[in-house]
Amino acid sequence: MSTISAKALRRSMQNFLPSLAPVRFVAEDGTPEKPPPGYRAPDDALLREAYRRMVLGRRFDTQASALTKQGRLAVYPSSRGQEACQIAAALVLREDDWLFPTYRDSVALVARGVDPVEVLTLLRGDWHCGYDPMAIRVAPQCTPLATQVVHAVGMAEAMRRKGEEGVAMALIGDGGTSEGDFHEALNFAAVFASPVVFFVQNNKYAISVPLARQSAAPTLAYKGVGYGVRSEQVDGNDPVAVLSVLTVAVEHARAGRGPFLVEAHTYRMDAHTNADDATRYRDAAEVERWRAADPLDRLETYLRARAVLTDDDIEADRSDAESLAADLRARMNIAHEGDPLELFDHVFAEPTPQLREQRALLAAEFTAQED
Amino acid sequence: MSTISAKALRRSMQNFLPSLAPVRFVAEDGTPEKPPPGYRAPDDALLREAYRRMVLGRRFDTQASALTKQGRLAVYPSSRGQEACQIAAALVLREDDWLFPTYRDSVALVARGVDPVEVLTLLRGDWHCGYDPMAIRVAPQCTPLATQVVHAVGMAEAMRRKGEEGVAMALIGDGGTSEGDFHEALNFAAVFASPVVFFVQNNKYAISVPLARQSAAPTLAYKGVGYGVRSEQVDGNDPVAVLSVLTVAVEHARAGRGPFLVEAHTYRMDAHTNADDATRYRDAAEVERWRAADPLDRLETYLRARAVLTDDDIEADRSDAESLAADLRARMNIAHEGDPLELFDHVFAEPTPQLREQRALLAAEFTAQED
Amino acid sequence: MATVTMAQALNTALRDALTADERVLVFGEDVGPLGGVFRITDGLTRDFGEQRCFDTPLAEAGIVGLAVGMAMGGFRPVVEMQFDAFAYPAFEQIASHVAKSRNRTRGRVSLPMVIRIPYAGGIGGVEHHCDSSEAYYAHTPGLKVVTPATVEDAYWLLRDAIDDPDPVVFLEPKKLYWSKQDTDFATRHAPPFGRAIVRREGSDATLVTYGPSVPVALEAAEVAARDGRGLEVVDLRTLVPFDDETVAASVRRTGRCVVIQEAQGFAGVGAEIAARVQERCFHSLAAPVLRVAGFDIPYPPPKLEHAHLPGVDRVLDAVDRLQFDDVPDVRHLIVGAA
Amino acid sequence: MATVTMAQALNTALRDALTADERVLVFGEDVGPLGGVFRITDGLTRDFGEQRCFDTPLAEAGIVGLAVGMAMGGFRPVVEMQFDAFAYPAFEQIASHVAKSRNRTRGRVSLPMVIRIPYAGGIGGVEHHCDSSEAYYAHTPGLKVVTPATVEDAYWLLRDAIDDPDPVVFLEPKKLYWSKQDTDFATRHAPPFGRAIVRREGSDATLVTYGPSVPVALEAAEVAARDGRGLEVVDLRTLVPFDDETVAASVRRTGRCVVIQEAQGFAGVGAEIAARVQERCFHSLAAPVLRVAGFDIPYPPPKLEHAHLPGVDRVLDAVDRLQFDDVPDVRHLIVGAA
Ligand SMILES: Cc1ncc(C[n+]2csc(CCOP(=O)(O)OP(=O)(O)O)c2C)c(N)n1
Ligand SMILES: Cc1ncc(C[n+]2csc(CCOP(=O)(O)OP(=O)(O)O)c2C)c(N)n1
Ligand SMILES: [Mg+2]
Ligand SMILES: [Mg+2]
Repeated sequence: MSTISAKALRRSMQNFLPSLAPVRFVAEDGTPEKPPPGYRAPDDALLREAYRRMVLGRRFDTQASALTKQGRLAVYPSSRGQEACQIAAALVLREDDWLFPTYRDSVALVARGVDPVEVLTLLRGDWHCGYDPMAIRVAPQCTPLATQVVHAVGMAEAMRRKGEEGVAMALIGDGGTSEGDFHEALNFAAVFASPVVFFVQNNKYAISVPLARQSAAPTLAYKGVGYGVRSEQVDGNDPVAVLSVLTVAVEHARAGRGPFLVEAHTYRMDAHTNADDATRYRDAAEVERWRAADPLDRLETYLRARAVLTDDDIEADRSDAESLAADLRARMNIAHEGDPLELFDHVFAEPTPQLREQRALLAAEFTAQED
Repeated sequence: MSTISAKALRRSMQNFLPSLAPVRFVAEDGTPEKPPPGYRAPDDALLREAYRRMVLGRRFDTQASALTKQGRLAVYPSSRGQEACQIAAALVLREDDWLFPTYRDSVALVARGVDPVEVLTLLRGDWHCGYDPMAIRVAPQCTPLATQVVHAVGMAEAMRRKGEEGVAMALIGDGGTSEGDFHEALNFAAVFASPVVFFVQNNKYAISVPLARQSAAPTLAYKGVGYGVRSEQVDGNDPVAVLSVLTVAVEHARAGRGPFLVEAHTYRMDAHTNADDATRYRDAAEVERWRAADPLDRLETYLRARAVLTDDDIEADRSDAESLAADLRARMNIAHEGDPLELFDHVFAEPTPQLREQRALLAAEFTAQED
Repeated sequence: MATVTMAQALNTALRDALTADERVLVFGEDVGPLGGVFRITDGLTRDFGEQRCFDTPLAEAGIVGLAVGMAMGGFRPVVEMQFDAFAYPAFEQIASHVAKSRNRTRGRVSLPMVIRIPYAGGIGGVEHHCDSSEAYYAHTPGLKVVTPATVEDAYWLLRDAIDDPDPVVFLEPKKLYWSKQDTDFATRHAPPFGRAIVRREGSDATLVTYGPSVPVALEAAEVAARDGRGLEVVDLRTLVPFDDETVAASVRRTGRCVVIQEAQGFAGVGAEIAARVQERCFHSLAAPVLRVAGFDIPYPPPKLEHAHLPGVDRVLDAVDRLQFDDVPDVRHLIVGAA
Repeated sequence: MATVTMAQALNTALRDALTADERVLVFGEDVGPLGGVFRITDGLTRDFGEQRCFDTPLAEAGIVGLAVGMAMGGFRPVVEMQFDAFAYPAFEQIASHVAKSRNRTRGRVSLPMVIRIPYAGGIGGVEHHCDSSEAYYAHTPGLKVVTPATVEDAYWLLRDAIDDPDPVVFLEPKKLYWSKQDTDFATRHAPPFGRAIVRREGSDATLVTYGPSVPVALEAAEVAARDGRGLEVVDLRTLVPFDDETVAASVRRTGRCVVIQEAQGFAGVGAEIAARVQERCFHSLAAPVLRVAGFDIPYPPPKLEHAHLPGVDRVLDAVDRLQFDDVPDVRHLIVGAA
């Protein structure tokens, strides 16, 4: 009856299934590998730029971690080790595309062009996200897991329905894929054929919980199949591969061919946040093994071998990175409290009478204290 | 790195993927078909029993629908056309297994042995499910979509952890698979290797919304793949096939090999409930087409051809069905109001002081009215 | 002027909003060809097309989350939750995003959207179909919460809600869907969004209520009037923002107050009203503010609704008790939510 | 006797419950090897094994739903929601199943389970990590709602909650995790579950509060005492069941009452308390019951917590205002939740 035919089913399955091995262009030692068909290497200029952003990104990340020790940030979730993913996510998007990041994606935001201080606004203890999401087309970094993924579908639908060409990219972690909202987002996007890319950074841990306790799927990329969403897996520490696969994904979505799910196999080198103690749940040896897969080293070797990157380039990038860090330190060292009375200003467009009363009350308290 | 090998991936995929066409033993015209390997036909005695239960089940269903017209039921969601699924779900379970049904699965409950009047207790306007779920191992029929599926996983885990051999079967509709709880249930079950069977009755509609608006997956059976859950699709109007596949699924779960997802392709012949008007969203022609796939007719032809079913048998089943209906009418015609004061009794094990006060207040009102 | 039901008024409001503002979109479960289980969206897909009114898969968190993204993208989504209890799966999206977006972006990402929820009881519904969930939303800062009690208010408050720059939880009293009024929507008589209204004047006591309980209060006032007692009835219309002025002015005048709500009493909106009234009008009060509310039990089944719902008798009973001393006697306590 | 933190007391309570009753199970996110983000489950997996304390995938509805099934299957699950706002995805499971199962099975399927939630603020947490969500649960019939304020109560109330035949939402005030008390758990001094306790006696006014605000109330009472004013402090301990007797007895004695809560004021538990107190003690009251609550705003960021949280000054201020007339003057209104 209305059941799909076996032939059609086999064909449609082939459309959804990811590669059997993660897509890879560059081996861990930096030597080239043959990628599967359908993927092109990004051009050298883009790779050069990616390298630069990765160097800046990593410096930003270590600086932010350092700032937590000085109490300048309330908390910081580092993405060290995930730079290939972070940078690629930003670089494959156009200005009119949208990014829906999580708390761990600060480096992607910096790469997208958000002022680093604004990126850290929430984490330094303000109640708002710092930047103007509408202006730069980056949603506020999202903490409630997987909730942002549905927003990305909504934004993709908004763009599609307005006849715009934009694509929305939703970032999510391996753990986040367990949440119901992830499922609802994939299903909606598939049914509406929304121009959205779901980019899973599988960094192997959700705080302390390892992937094996999070999912029994062969790989997370297989999560697309049950929705009819085209899926792919990629070596998340190979910047060339991540750029290549995400480019295909974004083009697929932009061409109106529906959503695309990408799983990047990567690793969270640091603890979950500065407040976490990763030795309680994982071996130092495991972390060491992943050090050999460092995405910066890998790209450096690869680009040097192709003579796209010189010692001078590297020197220049490092120096830019130091400037970024110095600037960040300087600007973050200015203590910032915020005006308590502003707390009432953005609850509604117009404060309710009750909020006006409460504001007046707080103002009166301050006046009394000053007296 | 910790990524699964391509070979292992291919192998593991084969474990999860459903058949390319729905498993079928009997064609629509009642003639036998060759099923895919791995599935055995149930023995004749079971098929004979299944036929009997289907006849009883259908009569129960039409009687319940009729009772709504007389105002004896608040609402009734009919499962006419889905008898193969309803009966098989009950018959493949042992006494110590658990069933987690939805509002549409009254016929499965009757087949499981729940007193028909108790099955209809909630629907006739009582606030409780009528039967004792613990005694008969059937959870209260569940209305909030997909929520029961997680409970089934919990029960399966409870049995597994107590070293019992029971299996939990969760029933769910095609629409319900879109809810986040469905996803969380499948994922939990896969990670814990829980002895649970997820049985999706894909009756093509969620109230008015057709399957195509619910999912873009090639078939709903593919939803298991992304969790590493073994999956199968079956012709849901072929009682022989449904019994066969569900038997495999239950055995798989009971053997400790983890959860199993079965999608049955079937059809909701009636409107969503008596209160719904299905002509607003579907053609009479479509319904007519499905009439040809009637599961009772199909099993009857099949069993007659095999000489397992005689005219006398059919006569006897019909007469039993009429008795069931008459008994139901008689017992449902006794008006039943319930004692309002009992409303306070089961909120907590011991009513709080506040509930005691409220109970006293209501009792006082009644006394005042009597005066 | 024509006789219009509340259901029709809501349908007309959606039509007029879809016509007036092309950013308005309607979506949810069964809102397309079926027209919604209560037919509030009847004909919208036919008349405005699939693009403006469409069905989604079944997933309430998904529906609200989708609306968040679409509102960020410039649309004004009006989503329907099929029933009160079926909005609970969306609670995280509502509490952590819908309510907070403006604030956590310092005003840059506002989310003008309306979440329509048929709510409360009185229609013989089975479990999960009769919850009065207003307190969950009213307690969440950043949400406006509205519930109309008349056909005209249904139309105008829904129009206001759709035009509002903030997210609005729009609670439609199911049992009033078929209530009727002679009206047209050419000229507005309804007071502004955010203002309560005195539906009936009286000088002996004030009944403060909203949504499904407004007709109950009016009927109680009618009965009381026959006994020579003048009850003033205040219909809140919007629970957030709350109109302290109208409520307090009335209670200061009458000196007595009974709050009526269908929802279970404990920590409900009625508790807030009682607390506010005594805070503001303590020295004008001749008696404690009493509440008539649903009991603190899960919503009862159809045949026992009558025992649970705050009805005219219970309201009049509470009024009768508005001037006692405070001996701890059970007759003394709030009716229904003691 | 040893010096014990509240975090240790909770850990000990879980250990003792796991030892005493083999049906008790602990699960949630990161509760295994990590010991929970607040280390409340520290060492449980090591000492009781994977079978008794284990990590789940990230899915709060899944965790609560799993607990429902396991409770039906004879276990007594104690689940942890990682933070207050991260329990919202489980809201449907909690409101539609956990709270209602006993009722909708006429007592046959009870769900003895505990949902532990670190809640409220005062620890400099970022957004979604500081919500005071007690009203959502307290308003839902069928849930017991508990929040300890002392180390001893943390231990005994958690033991009580685990032994309770009904589902209990157990709210742990984050900022008190590191509070200390000299105690051992060999003999019980804590009053029974369901009873409030007078933590300090006084005759001029009653402060009614719970959880994280109890120490604030006690400090305020200490300061007031220096000024010769005797404030009685009532710690509710369980919000549901609510101990009317203790509260009303105290207010009848003192004639004045201030209610303190961290949560945003509108339709919160404080509203319920204020409403109940004036219902029961109206003629004993010399002044309106005032509330000191959080503002009706999303929880503010770390550096501005101080402006939001009901502190000693605001409590004393409210006490100072306990005897005025009812001119509509802003100083008159409840502090923080006007
Ligand atoms: C709904 C919800 N539940 C729990 C949390 C607490 N939490 C914050 S991060 C995290 C782990 C997420 O892991 P993953 O998705 O793999 O992302 P990663 O942190 O590794 O980037 C958890 C449990 C949350 N933020 N939201
Ligand atoms: C969480 C939730 N949302 C909405 C509903 C209202 N509702 C009841 S049945 C139904 C359709 C379900 O369709 P499906 O899962 O296919 O099951 P069927 O009715 O076809 O058996 C809907 C939307 C509900 N019960 N629960
Ligand atoms: Mg991770
Ligand atoms: Mg269906």
